Amino acid sequence: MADPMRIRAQAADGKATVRVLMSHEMETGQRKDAAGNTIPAWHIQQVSARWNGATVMNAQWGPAVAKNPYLQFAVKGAKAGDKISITWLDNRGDNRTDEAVVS
Amino acid sequence: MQTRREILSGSASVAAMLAATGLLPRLAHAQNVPGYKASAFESKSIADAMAALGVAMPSESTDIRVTAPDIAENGAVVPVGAATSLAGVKSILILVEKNPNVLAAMFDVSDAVEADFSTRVKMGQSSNVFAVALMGDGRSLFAQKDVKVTLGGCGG
Amino acid sequence: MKRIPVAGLLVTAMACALAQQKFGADGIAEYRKMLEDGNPSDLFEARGEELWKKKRGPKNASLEQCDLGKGPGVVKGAFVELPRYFADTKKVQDLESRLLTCMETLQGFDAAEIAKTPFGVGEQVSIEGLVAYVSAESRGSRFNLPQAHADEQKMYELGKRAFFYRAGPYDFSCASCHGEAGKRIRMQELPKLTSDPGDGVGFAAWPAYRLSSGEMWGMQRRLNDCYRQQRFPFPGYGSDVTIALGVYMGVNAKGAQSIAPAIKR
Amino acid sequence: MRHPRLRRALFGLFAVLTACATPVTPSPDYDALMAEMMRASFREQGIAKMDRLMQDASNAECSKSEGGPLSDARSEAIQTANYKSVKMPADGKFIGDWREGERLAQNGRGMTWTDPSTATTANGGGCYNCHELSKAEISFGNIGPSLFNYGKLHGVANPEAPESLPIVDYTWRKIYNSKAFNACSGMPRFGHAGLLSEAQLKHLMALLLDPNSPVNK
Repeated sequence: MADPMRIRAQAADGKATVRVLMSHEMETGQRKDAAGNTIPAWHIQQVSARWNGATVMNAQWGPAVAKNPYLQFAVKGAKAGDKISITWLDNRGDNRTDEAVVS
Repeated sequence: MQTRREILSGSASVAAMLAATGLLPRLAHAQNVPGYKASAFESKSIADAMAALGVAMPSESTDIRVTAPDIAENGAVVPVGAATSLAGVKSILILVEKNPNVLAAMFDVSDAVEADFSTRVKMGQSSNVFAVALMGDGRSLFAQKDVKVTLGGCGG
Repeated sequence: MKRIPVAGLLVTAMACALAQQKFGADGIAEYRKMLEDGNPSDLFEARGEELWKKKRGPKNASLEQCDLGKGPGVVKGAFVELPRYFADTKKVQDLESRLLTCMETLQGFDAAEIAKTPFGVGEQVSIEGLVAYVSAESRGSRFNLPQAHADEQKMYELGKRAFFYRAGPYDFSCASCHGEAGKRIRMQELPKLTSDPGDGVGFAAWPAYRLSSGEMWGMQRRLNDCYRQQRFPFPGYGSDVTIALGVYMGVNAKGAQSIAPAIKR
Repeated sequence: MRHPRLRRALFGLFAVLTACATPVTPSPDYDALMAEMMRASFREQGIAKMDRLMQDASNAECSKSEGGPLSDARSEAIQTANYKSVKMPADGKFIGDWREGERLAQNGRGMTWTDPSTATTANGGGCYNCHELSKAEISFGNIGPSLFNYGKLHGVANPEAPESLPIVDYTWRKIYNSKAFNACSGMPRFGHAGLLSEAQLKHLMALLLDPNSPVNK
């Protein structure tokens, strides 16, 4: 199973800035291995964010997002103590959900 | 006594058998997430990507902001941000013109989040990076920035 | 607001770019600044902490009783005193070679087998996490390698010789790139390692997350790739030459503040 | 004390006396320890064989001096030996294609244990790693001096002309064997070490000396 994400969510000026690091290879499908065979694409395709359980953002990613992806966005009105959870799904059917409390 | 290699090849054939009978819980091969806009992400040009998303070619606008470094020390990781303060944004896109597939990321915006996203993309070579905002009224607007990818290290 | 055909985009962008762009070192500094927040080494630290505390290996034990030089189980501050002499192994050891000792004695792993394993494979992946975790527990501390033991002094002297040892088809030594201040390969600054290069520079900036490969590199892997680019033969993992260089660079960096695990090109 | 010989003798005596007076802690034989450490620490991998650890006079003496200068006599001897090793081009022509030269200057590959072959065709010159050359390439190193306008600054209008011969001759030798002019030069000996072929060296010559090369624009 994939490693946990690192999520930081900090409230200031009426919003919470969320910074997420995900552990993922993000293999492009453009590279070849030592034997010359194409390494199949393996990457996160969908990322969603929930604020206290309600979905507030949906993203779709191609393989051009860098390995061990970083994402930053801001949730309007979120305050200290609120819960932000992030879910990703990849093209191998793997997925991961982690949660952080806004500080 | 079984060697490690025999055990491995044994388990591999078991896996192959399970796969053949459809008993593997998870497919080993790639399969798109439901709803994934594969044709947009496979587009080779900005025009193709816009067509695949069914939106108009974007117009340049000072209301859109794209943030990226002038020089990327390493094309494997290039920080890129896309934002707008305009109301009525549906989606924010990040595109790299000279990548094999131009569309890197697409963020659907709700009222609860700012139309302001930062991530990091791979760039195969120096290229324009585009931030595109798809508006609720059907307009699409862009800002662009040229990013030079340098060769670093010893090249060995 | 004007509508621009796709072909025109490039031309306008180039014209703007030429007028505004920061070339050279300024541009690189800007790029690095943008990456400071959100160093993926966080992911490796978390994985390493879990590996440190998890019961693993043939003996199903954790590493929590591992002695990194400040007593069994003491992780805080241990990294900035390595490499150092260990009485139980009668050897000067760096972080990676000491971790191998603990993985063998406490967990029952075969240290020699792990040392032979290629980087990025099997238990070497565990070590990527462990070096991130252990070094992070000394983040902000200053290097202060012990030099009281005769073997520590001997390793310093040998490390110095190894540092200046020129050979191979390119006639390179470590000093070819790291003997003078203010030098670069391409745009990459090269810290001078014969004296303290300063806080968070050189020895004080490893282990580090490598953007090129998306992996965590400890000093063993850093030195291995230095020797590759020096066009030398292959240095063994945890071999004396790598430890001696660690002692030489570490003692020279006395007082430098560690920022490890850092982020590097 | 005016007599150096006497001073040396007394110092020697003093050293013997102190050695006898204090418990003997022999200083380690670092030369032997170093040789053993290098032998035991490395192994061959791919094209990188153990004989790469062997040192010639330049490498041995410049390692020992730890970046400091050698004596004039030793510098002279090493430079002379390296100067003699230089082979001039068989056909007497020095200038190849600067475009090929630029490609070689950009290419920093070759001779590592991850490279498949030691053939010169597998190697670059890696010039930009250490030198500025053309203005178009902003990613260049500074371990070596800037070579921008190298030919122009040396007044080379036509590298094939007889009046250009002194600088052409020097440049060829410098690239072929940098230790011919500086015993402890940090630059690889591209011809002497078999890193680049005669044809490749000519391309680098063109990059530096051809008036049409971006280096001289």
